[in-house]
Amino acid sequence: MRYKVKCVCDSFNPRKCLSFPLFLHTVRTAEPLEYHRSYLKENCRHDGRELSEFRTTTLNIGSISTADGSALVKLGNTTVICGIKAELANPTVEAPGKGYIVPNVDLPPLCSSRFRPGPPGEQAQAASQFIADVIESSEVIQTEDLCIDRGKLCWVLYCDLMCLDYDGNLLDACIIALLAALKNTKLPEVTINTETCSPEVNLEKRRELHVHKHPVGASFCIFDNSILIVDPMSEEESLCTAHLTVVTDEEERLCAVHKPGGTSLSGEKLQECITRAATRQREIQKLIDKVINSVKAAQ
Amino acid sequence: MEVYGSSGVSLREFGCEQSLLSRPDGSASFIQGDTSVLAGVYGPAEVKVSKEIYDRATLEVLMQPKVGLPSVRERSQEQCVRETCEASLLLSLHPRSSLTLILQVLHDDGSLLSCSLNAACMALMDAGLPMSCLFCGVTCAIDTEGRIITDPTAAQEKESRALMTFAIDSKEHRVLMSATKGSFSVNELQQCIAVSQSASEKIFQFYRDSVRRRYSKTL
Amino acid sequence: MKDTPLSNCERDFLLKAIEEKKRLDGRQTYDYRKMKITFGTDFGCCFVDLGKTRVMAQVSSELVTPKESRPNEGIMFFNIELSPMASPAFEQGRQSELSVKLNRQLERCLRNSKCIDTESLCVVSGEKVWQIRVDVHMLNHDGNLMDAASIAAITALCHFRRPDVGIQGDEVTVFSPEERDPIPLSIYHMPISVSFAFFQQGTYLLVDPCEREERVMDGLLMIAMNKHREICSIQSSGGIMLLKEQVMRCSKIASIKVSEITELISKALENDKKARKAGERCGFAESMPQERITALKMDETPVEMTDVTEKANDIVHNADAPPQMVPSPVVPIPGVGQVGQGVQSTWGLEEDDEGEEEENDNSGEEQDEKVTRMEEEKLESREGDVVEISDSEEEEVVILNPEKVSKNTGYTSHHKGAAATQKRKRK
Amino acid sequence: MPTDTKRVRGPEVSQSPSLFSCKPAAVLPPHGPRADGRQRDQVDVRPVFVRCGLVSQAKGSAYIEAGNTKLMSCVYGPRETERKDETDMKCGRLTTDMRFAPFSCPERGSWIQGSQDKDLSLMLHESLQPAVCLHKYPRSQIEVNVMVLENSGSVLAHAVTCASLALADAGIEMYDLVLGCSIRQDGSSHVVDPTYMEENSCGSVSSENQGGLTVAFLPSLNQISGLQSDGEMTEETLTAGVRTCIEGCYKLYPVIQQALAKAVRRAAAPPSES
Amino acid sequence: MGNVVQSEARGAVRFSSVEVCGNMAGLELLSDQGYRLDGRKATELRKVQARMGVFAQADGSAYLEQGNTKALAVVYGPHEMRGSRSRTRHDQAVINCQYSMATFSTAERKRRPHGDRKSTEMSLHLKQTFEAAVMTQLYPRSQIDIYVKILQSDGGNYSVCVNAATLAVIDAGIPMRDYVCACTVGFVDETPLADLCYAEESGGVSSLALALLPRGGQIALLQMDARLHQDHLETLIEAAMTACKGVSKVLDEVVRQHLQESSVLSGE
Repeated sequence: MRYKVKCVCDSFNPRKCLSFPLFLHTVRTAEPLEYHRSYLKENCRHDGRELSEFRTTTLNIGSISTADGSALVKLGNTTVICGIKAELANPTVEAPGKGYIVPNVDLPPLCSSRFRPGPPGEQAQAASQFIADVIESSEVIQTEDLCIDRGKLCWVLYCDLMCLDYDGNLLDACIIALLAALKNTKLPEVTINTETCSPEVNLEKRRELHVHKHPVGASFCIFDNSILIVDPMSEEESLCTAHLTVVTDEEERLCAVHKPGGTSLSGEKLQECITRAATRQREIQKLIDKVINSVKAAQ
Repeated sequence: MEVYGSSGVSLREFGCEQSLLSRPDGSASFIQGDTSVLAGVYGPAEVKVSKEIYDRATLEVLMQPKVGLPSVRERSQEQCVRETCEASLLLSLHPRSSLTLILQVLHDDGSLLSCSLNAACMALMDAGLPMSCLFCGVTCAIDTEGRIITDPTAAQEKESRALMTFAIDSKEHRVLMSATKGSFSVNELQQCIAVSQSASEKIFQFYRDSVRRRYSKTL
Repeated sequence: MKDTPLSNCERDFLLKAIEEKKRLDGRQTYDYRKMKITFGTDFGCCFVDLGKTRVMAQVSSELVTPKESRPNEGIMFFNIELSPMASPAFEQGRQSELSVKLNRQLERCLRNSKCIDTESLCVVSGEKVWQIRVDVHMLNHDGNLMDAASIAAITALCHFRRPDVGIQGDEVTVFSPEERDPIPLSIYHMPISVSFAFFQQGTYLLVDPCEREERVMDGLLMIAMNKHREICSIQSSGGIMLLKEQVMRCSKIASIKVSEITELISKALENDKKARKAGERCGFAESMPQERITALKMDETPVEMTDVTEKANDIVHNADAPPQMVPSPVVPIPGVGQVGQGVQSTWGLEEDDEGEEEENDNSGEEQDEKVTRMEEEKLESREGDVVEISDSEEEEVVILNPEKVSKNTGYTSHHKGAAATQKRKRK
Repeated sequence: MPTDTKRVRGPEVSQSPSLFSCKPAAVLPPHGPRADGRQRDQVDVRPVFVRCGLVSQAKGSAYIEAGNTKLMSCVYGPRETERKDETDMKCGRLTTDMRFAPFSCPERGSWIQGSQDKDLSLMLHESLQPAVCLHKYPRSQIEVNVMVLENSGSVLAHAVTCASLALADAGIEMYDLVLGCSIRQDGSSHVVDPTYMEENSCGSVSSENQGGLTVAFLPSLNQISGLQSDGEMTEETLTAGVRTCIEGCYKLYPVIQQALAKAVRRAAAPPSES
Repeated sequence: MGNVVQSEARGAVRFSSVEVCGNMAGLELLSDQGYRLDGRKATELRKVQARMGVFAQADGSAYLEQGNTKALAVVYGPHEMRGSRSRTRHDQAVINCQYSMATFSTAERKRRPHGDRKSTEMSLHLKQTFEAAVMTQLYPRSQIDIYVKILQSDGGNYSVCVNAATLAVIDAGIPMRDYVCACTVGFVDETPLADLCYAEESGGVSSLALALLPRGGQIALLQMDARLHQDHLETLIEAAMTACKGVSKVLDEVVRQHLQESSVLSGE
């Protein structure tokens, strides 16, 4: 760390500065872009990470006992909690053999000063839609599995994702939280009473949800139209010129390549991102499996 | 995967009419087969204090579905179109002002997002806003047999295994925006990008032709 | 965005012109602007151009449960959307006075006059009826939105075909257009709204005001009528005071205008029907004017595919292969795992709610559990590259167990002990 | 047709599976030890885990966990007031927002804030306001957000504690910390710091003295800043209840102090690296 | 206590019967003898009872009953502009109206007392009516608030609101060009019916609401629903104007009586 700070000093000529910490702070608030650039020039980032390095990812599952499945994910400072509640509903006429998955991402004013109270803003809405798309594209859960009685009764999985601390890279954290929470979800047993035609639920007897695929995302930022960095923090996100999120599953199939505009990217650069995303997928799947198994072992 | 049906890899007939509305500063309707989107642009104009950005113009994109109110899906498409436009527009030339782009879906018969992008670009051109490059949208579908279909219709979209929409810039033909649905392999992705790049040539040629036609009498 | 304000001299000029019985576009007092009715590809999609004012209406249908008070009637829903495209003054998603006024007037004009047979929309009484939804989008606002909207809405309703349904037992099947021909709605009559603008406290009157004229008018009178000379709704608005004679005169003008417009609509509908029957292509591609200099069309074009595969393969092969080794995650206690290294997060590893896991499992081996957990901790601290050692977790965690504070001080500052302690107590 | 267009929509209606449960819900016994092993009629609060400064983006934050009740609070500000027209020149403004995560209760809640949330926000505001030196922050506003991650009873009491801790962590000048404690009176006996089950079940048959009481207390000033009670209680019971709550707050006090001291020590410590 | 319960019960019964009447098809609204459902003649108004100055803290207030429809109107102002100053008019006062219905005013409990399309429209119409009647040019750059609440609804809500608000505006001492009187009229069997009640309104009668400045015969607002042949329009408007003039007499009496009472009280 000390060495990296030195690099910055050289480019800024610190001798003219009175006090070193004050100098750094001023540069960061007055010229945030220059501040970041000076680090990127040295192939590192202001928090000491490499360009293609993720922050520490911590996963905690089953922490909310009122939810049917839950997970808390920390990606550096970014914290996302996912709670899954299952409810019963009638399937639609168009898809009588399918259940529902309803994911929603919320960015409450609690998680950062940039979000205001009230209905979800554009970022939260876009994130909700992205998560919904990932669920559909990756087939992480097949909605057929949620059917209880064809045309009559099915499960609705309300996947409520809430950000508790916003420090960039919301989408990656959301996908991990969702996946871990789904793997943690246990649905109660339902039988249809043949006489009254009404469902009976045995809350004690629960079975696990079948998770078909393990999609994991990796988000990138493009700085100055050329430099790719992985897992951006919120400061980096607001300064960069483009965002990219690649979601892959365990078979190295792509479930989403989401780039909502920004500066252009060549196919070659995109390939680099996909490679990094594949590595990340293995890393996270291993983490989730290990944590899930640790809970099972403890029981 | 190497075999392509001749019918799949083509763009449906497409067309565009500019300046068709009197109120907006720029307007265009873009038609791809039966899919049609109307776009209107207002600005640069006064901006709300809460949305003001000190060093560039604020761009707002609104997408109006044909039936019902805009939902989360429209919001995510708005985001895609907005950030694509932001990348190509020279917004820093109009600091502290607002640009509004409204997209009205007139008919959806597949490839809606790419049609919206094309309509947006034509409307921005009609409004005479300074841009660093043009952009166009191309949608590719991969059917169950792994064949690539460009500019799919709604029926083809429904039967496809994966759907990708790319925005390509006119300068370097690189990917400005990417939105995908369904799962696909890396190779398929790269192929679709390459196809979109070559299809974008046709659309850019069309842009050039229509501008040439439009100003043929003034030149 | 605000609308451009109207300057005083512009206002005076307009009023002066009206006094002299002149209009900006050369029309006479009672003239309508040029009206054009076109249809989209879908059934129930209609565009109306009234001069430069442009409006689109789209009708859609959905099966819903009926209202309890009217179990065997279908539901009509109207929504006029003042899209910001039509005018910079319109804001999205806001219920402005204008939008309430237009929406209510359209509802009154089409729903209260019972122009559609809602009982024929019933599928299963009390359970399933058709809900007909009419969305009217304003695309360009150049005055007289109400008339354009009412014409577009009623034409779209006439043009619309709903899917056929079959009832077998208690199962309802909706047939696609390929299986069975869709059915038109049964429409009793066609109410059409005609607007009159009043100027100078009602002294002057204009039919079909354009946007400029609307800005300087004192008030508006909207009369909706059908061709049988039945008045379907009257609404005055703006703070004007009318005399009875003026109302009567307007109603007479309206009846003439309505019969003209009705004829135009019927002709447009007939033309469209003929074109569809003949199998001609209809829709936007056809409606685009070819002769205009601003329009251009291109035929279906193939896309070059020659080197696509090679290009893609090149990119994929030239990319670096991903490393096969991934770092192994650390699981300090059941239910919590960590991977990667990097900056210190403000949420330390230990702070939160791992207590639950332990409470959920009632294995009853608290003693052993505690021992294992302690071991794991030791393990953790040996793996120096993963754990942040800078902060000792013991220091960070505070626990209160009021019962045990005095007796069992050994635990008090250790969170992880809490659950175990508690459970022991329970036992 | 008012529909929520800003969220992914599910089916129009769905029901919680617990409505169809084949076994009736367990009824808590009105006598004997409580379900979690605590003592009845004694100031037996749940073990509390507290920590400050978790949220990197907030000026001050706190997390509290009492049994299964989990709450988080963040403080932003002081910053310029948004609503200029109501600006008080001399005094700052405190805004509170308390929300329940949709998965926090046994029945799934809606994203849209209900009247309960607004009610609790207001009570939280009233409990905190007397403790904050608002005159030190003229023309500015301080925002307190509380998120209930899991509701297992006594939410308001813990929200008060958590929010005051977050305010302290944010360095907002206060006269004193505010601590919250609640009891549930059930006939002649009462339970301190009730769980969700205890809050929502009615054990004894008699309708007299049934109610809940939450007290917000400034421990070093020995003053009560907020008191909220519902149900029907006699005067003596209520006074006794308030006394019990105060006692409960004092039990909490050292823990909160300790947590705060730790946070301050960490913040004040010289940076280890530079 | 028992008494209260009883009267409530009676109220409920009455409401439900009204509901039934409304839904009955082909109900005879006008008997052969020329009597209506509630025994009135075709041109007869319902009984109007009114009181002015019912609230002490408001600048003007009035309570008005027209048959079973009961409304309360309160006026504040003219005062300085509140809220957004951009609406200020430099040459006249701005009138701000809010119409609401008590949740208990209808047979089915009302969920939203105000804010839906219908009540927003009603507020707009009230605003428009009073903009025409109040001499707003006397109070430039100021605002007049008129709040009207329907306590019990039995047809003719708009008319009752206008009449109540007129009294409240007069009570506030704000100059008007004339009384604004409103009345709802219907058309059955070639006969115009004055002052419709709920059963008649919902029974499929084409109804017309009209607000009149009686002295000059000027129409401040005209609104009509349902189908009516053009030839009958004149008769109907004529009937409405007559009815409005009838209302204006009642209102005039109320105002005079109120003045007398208050002058007695103040000892003049």
